[in-house]
Amino acid sequence: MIALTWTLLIPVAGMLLLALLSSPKVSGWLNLFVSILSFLSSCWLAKKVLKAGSFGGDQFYIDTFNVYLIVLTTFVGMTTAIFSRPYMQHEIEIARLTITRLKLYHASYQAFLFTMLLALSTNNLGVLWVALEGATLATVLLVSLYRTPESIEAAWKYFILCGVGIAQALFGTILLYLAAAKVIPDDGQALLWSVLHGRAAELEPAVMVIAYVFLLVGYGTKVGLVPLHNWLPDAHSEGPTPISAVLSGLLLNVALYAIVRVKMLTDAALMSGTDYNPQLAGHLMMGFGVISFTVAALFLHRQRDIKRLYSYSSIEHMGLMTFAFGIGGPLATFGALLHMMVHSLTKSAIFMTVGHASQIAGTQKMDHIRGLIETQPAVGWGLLIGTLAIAGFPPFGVFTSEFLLLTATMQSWPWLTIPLLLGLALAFAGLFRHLQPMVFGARPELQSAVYVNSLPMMIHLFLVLWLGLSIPSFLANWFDAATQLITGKALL
Amino acid sequence: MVDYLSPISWLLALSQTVLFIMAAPLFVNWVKRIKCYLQNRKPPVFLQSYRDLRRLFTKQLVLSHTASPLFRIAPYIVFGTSLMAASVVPFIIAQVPAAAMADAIVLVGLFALGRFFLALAGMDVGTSFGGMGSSREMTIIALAEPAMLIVVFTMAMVAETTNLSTIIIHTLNSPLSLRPSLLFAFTALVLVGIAETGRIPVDNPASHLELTMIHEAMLLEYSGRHLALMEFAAHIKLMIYAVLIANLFIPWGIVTDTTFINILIAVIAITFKLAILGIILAAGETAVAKMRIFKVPTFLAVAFTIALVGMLSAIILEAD
Amino acid sequence: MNSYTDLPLIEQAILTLSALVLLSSFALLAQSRVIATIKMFAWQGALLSVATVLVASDTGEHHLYFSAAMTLVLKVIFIPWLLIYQSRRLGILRDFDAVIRPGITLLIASALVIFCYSVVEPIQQYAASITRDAIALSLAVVMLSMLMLITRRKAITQVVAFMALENGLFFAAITTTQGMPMVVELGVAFDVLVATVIFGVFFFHIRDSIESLDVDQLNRLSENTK
Amino acid sequence: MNIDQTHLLSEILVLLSVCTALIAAFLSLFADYFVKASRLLLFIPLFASGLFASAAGLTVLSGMPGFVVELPLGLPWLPWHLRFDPLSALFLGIIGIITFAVSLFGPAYVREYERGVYSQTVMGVATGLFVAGMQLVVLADDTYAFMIAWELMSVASYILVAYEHREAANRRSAFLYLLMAQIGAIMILMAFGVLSGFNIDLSFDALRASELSSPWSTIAFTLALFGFGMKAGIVPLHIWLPEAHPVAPSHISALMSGVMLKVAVYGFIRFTFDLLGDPSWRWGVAVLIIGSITALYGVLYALMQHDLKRLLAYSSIENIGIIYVALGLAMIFFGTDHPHLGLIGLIAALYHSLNHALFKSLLFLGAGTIIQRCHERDLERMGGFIHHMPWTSLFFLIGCLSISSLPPFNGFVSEWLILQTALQAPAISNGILRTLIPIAAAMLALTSVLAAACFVRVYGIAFLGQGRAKRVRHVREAQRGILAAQGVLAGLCMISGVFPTTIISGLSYITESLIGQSLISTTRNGWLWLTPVSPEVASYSAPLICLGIILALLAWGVVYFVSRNDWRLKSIIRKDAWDCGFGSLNARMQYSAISFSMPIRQIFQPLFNIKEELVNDHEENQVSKAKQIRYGLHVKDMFWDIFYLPVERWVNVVARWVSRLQTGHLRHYLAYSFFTLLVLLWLIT
Repeated sequence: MIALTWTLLIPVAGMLLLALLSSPKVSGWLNLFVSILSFLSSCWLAKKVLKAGSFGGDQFYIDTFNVYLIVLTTFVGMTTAIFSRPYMQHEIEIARLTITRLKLYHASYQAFLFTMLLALSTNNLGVLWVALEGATLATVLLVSLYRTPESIEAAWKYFILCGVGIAQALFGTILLYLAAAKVIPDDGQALLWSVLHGRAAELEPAVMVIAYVFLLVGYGTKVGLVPLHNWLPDAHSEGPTPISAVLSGLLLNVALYAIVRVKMLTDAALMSGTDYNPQLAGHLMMGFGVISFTVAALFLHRQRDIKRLYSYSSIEHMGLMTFAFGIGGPLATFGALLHMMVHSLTKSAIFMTVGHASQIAGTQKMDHIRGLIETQPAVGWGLLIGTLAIAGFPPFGVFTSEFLLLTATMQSWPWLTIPLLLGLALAFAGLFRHLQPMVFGARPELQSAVYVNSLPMMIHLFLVLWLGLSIPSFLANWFDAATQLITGKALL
Repeated sequence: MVDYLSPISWLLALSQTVLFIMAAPLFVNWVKRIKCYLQNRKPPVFLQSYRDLRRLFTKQLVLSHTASPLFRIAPYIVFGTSLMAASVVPFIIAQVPAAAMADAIVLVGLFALGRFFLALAGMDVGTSFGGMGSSREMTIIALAEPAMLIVVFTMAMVAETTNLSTIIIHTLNSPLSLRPSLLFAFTALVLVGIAETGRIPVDNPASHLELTMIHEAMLLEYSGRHLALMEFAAHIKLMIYAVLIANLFIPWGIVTDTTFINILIAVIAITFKLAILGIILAAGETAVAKMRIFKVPTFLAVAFTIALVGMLSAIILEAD
Repeated sequence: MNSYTDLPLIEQAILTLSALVLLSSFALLAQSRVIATIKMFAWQGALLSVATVLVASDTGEHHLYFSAAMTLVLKVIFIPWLLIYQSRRLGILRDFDAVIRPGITLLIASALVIFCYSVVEPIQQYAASITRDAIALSLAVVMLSMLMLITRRKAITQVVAFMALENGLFFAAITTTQGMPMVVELGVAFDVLVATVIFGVFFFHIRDSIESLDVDQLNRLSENTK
Repeated sequence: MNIDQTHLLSEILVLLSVCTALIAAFLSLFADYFVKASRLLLFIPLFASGLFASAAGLTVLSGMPGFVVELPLGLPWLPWHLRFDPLSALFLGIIGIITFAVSLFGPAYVREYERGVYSQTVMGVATGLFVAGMQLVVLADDTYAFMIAWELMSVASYILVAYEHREAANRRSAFLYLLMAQIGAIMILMAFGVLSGFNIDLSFDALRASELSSPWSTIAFTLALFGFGMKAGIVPLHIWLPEAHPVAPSHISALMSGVMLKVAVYGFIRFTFDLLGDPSWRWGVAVLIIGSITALYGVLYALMQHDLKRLLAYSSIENIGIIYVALGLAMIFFGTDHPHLGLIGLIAALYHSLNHALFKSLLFLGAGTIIQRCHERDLERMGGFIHHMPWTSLFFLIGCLSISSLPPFNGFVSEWLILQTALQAPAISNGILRTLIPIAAAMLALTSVLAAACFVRVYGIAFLGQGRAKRVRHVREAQRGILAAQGVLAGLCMISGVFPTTIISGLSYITESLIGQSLISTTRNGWLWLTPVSPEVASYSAPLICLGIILALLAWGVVYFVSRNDWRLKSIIRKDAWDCGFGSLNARMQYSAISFSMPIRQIFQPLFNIKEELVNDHEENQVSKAKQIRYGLHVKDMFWDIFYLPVERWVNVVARWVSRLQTGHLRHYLAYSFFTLLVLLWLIT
């Protein structure tokens, strides 16, 4: 419990400090420092959970599933902080930003991390909702940080769409509460996930289904499921790159986490009822997943802006995970959990290199980004290798998880592998037709290397590589415990 | 099955090969003579081609400045290959150990080897005639080869082997029967042979008109003993095809158990067959004119079709 | 088997109010002037807070009084005032804003209401009480405000629609479940507050970037690159 | 005891070969820091790796046992299984030999890159990983490890193809290559999945054990056929091959054409004969037809090329076709239960894989030598190399003879075996097959002669005659290492051509382990006569024919010697070539590559997509007085227009259509969410 308190308090403290502190140099370091601290405390938390098993009071509940995401969140938060320091420094130097905005940036960065951790660690579905809404509010100002017309527009769309989505989610939550209130008299307990999960079978199916639909659409908007994804590329492309990295790497995961939690309840409720297909929740997720996957793969082909390109690839991968969670079953869930991790790592690494690439070229238009390998090998190769990884080439972890997902799909829905594989090929072509001219070719005039701290990128890619070559046993057991938690069956 | 290692049989094989080579120029000259008779020209003397060869052998060598070593090695390899080919063809005696050295397909391979060097030699000096000759030669052969192979297939289906002497033995031992497959195969083999040995209507060995020659174009730069070897090789090749046609389809008379009298009969028989073939060939060459180079594919397509029909009839009519 | 008349008077009053709320969101849809829209929004808020008070007295949930007060302050006074103030400063107070003719909108809206009833039809557990009708009503309110979101072009009216959506949610919360746990309500209120502030900030940014509040002009970021 | 030791031996050798390859990759990371030593960093470990790999191959092919190990890598429930059996041994041996030769060739060849703009590190790392990947593919014994190794191979080779990335063309072909590789890999993965019966246990043992219903097994086979065929380059999936292979550095092209295609063949054999088991003859027919078409198509297009490396790439397609023909025959005979005949086909396929690896690498290295010496890839500007680099010319000649399947070289043996297999068609009762097989064989014969024509053209144009461009007239002989590499390969071509029986006895260990039978060649002195079926049916004695050739050469030597110092034979005199009396015969009047292939182009016209351009700018109104006349001819692969461009167009259209979703209008987006909600609510009620 203490570990948890620390994990939650450190970002808050950091947020307040950074809001006050006005020296850009120091704040960059402080931001990094705070992130490191919260990562350490989350590791501590994870250690306790893995040793003692899931624990928590009525407001907070930590089990293997969300502690895994907590660690992932703080880790990516930390590496992104490493990356963001020189990056934002450069932005200040080229006067794209003012000191005050930098202050805003750092404060909201920590605020964002806090909301993420809150959403993950809370036991109360209502608070979960609040935290996700808070995440929107924390990031919306970051998206419009540059105050360009595009960024304003992106932020506005992000705000309205996610606001509406989140509102739908709230309606779903209310219905859930309604259903729960009948079963659990004490209305203080009625939204506590641990309590609900215990008695989910008694919840009224009819209400749960409607609630689930609202929650799915609501949180699905944040996950970026087609056709609710429209805010995502705008927000990713217009905000500062570290934000794109954490949005892709974390926010989407957490929203998906919320959906999965609700799905577990709905499944249990539908099991009890007779007049609904017990797989209904899963099927809806699979539908969303396949549509998102294929449509996003097609979107990739017509991109002009490098960050839009990779945000569409994020949509594609979220679709894949949603699909996998929809299938259910130990293998698919295991794969989905693994995919969450490798996708976050890879995608944030890619966004880091993308940020430097656009700094080198001075624009995000891919037509002007050329010959990276010659201009700055670290960035060029980083981008190439990262993209290879995200496109699912072994020996990177993305291949492993996609391999598992495909196997799971073949087991339960053989004919669904065809759209998946088609989507994979399409996505690959879509990525590489844009990537090759950017990384290869001669170095353009007037473009020169920028100061790059390629450490975080290398850490991420190395981890992904490691996961591809072999999954360490403690991690495998961790995932397996989470899988058992979600599906009730262990894989190993 | 003959004993592969008995010196006697090798001796016989050797002498037969020598006889074969000696007979080759004679056969060519025989065809020339018949043609002359048919065209009311004065025929060359009987041993004319020997004289030509001797003359060439003693003549001085003239090489182009641009000729490379390969140009000088080629004649020997071409001759060597045709020599080997000759040694595996059952001429007088059906079962020679050398026949085991190469079956029908290897025979084709040997020709191909010789031709490869011939064509290279044609391109070595770097005149456009040589190149033209090689190009045309390779093209025509490429089209001839499938037909050839189908013929081999037909034979192999009938005799269940590609070993030449075994085929002959099989034909001898099987009761006299009129097989359509063999008939077609025979015709196809004749056509292919014409193409491969460069006789009219595919190529004209007598012509030295630049635009029509094929085989001669490749030899254009050769002189002296090189030319002699090349010519000799060509003679042997023609002879080989003649003997193949004669012995594969009308093997009677060939020696199966080696006695002096049998050998005598065999010699007479083969001479007779070759004489007839020569006459047919000469008559044919007199009757038809050389065709344009791009008519040749049609000619060979016909050969292929005939061979194919032969094989099909072997499969359909004679399936046993 | 119950009929409406068996219900206690206060519940009848609540249902009547709910009907009025629904009516108000119809009215919101029908409005096309900015100022009228904002005013109508304020009225809806007022109805809500009254309904909240009634529910509170009916169920004796005391924290509901608090939420009623919060609604009154936020949605009846503060937000409308802010919106009016800003739209006056932006000089769009009397502008028209409707994409399709109100008549058609209303037709669609009524169709939606019927659809909502059919959606909640299969719920048996609450067939006895007023809750199911309340669900249907609040669902209808939510849907109508989404419809309004789609049919409005001005940023400011979109915000109104957004807030109306929040109203619908709040309405659902009090009528169906007698309010949420306190934590949640506080959180919701907080979010609404922050949201409003951020909206306020954005109006001016948008104004600066496109010289109007017409969100249809916010279409730089699109894939339609012929 | 003794068994254990031999077992240990092969294990150590394999381990060493893979490790040294990886070490090469690792060391090369520092290549850019020590430019002088960069070549050693890469090629010394690679050399070792090659040696170890070929040694390991030899041990098992000479009868020592292989091994099976599990590595603590991969998935928790599916560790990496490695297995070293005769089949792997053969292909590991092939990889080893070619790697060995390449590492001899490389140091001198890559020297010019040191001065260039391209990084040594990239080349080194990619090469090391490429070799290691190929070795792991043939070792892998479970799907996961196989796929990882397979894709490692693809990606590494992709980076090598894109190595000279400044040319946009190279980038395009690299992209095409990687895309096709990816699709192929996906198909292979599917094939394994189907074969496993959608089971989680994907080790090859489980796949061997799995029993499939006939439709599913056919699906699995089809997927494997196209998946591996994509890499092997069967028509119409070959399109990437002539684009990708030529643009890589030549020693890499040698590895790709010589070895990587074989790895694909390995995969196909492993899948069909080992994992899938008892192939049906219908599949065999499909493979046979595809193979024949591929072979003919490849050689015809090879004849049309004038870029030397492109030509070689197309001829690789042809040889893959030949291998597939052999495999098809084998499957047909196995399917109609004549295993002893199918065996010959299988052996022929394996044999031809070995041969093609040898001579195609040899030829690519030769092409590399030319490129390194005079930076020229276009046949139309070459000529007369035989005068300047005799050794290279000799080795290249041997390569040409082998690839044209002429006795007594190795190409002939394998093709002879294939024909022998085909000749056994009468054994089959099914009349259709009995007709089909001979026709396929006839196509094969046509192919081989066309191949001969093709390489007469190459050798005659490039090495004989006179140089057509100024800069090829004064080339020097290549460095020692390069010659050594070619010499080794040429020697191996000779050996494997002259002693087929020894090689076949090695290959029959493979058939032993796959089918449980081996070829019985019943003659006394088996080494002298190769009699696959029985001495009566067919026999071929490579040694004797080789002897004949040697005698001919000796004869020449004698005559040459005698003619030196015998007064009776008059000395040779040199004169100009005959020029019809016009005089001034020059190099530009030689027969050109285009004109050489003209008759064949005429005959097979419908198969080509020919663009001719004739620039003839002359004084106005007097056509005869031309200032300059330029003639160009481009033969485009017809499958572009038939298949690939339409697909690309289609994808773009769909993408544009989909991208309309992102209108940029907020209200539309809200409408999406609204209607999604409505639809879902409607769905659940």
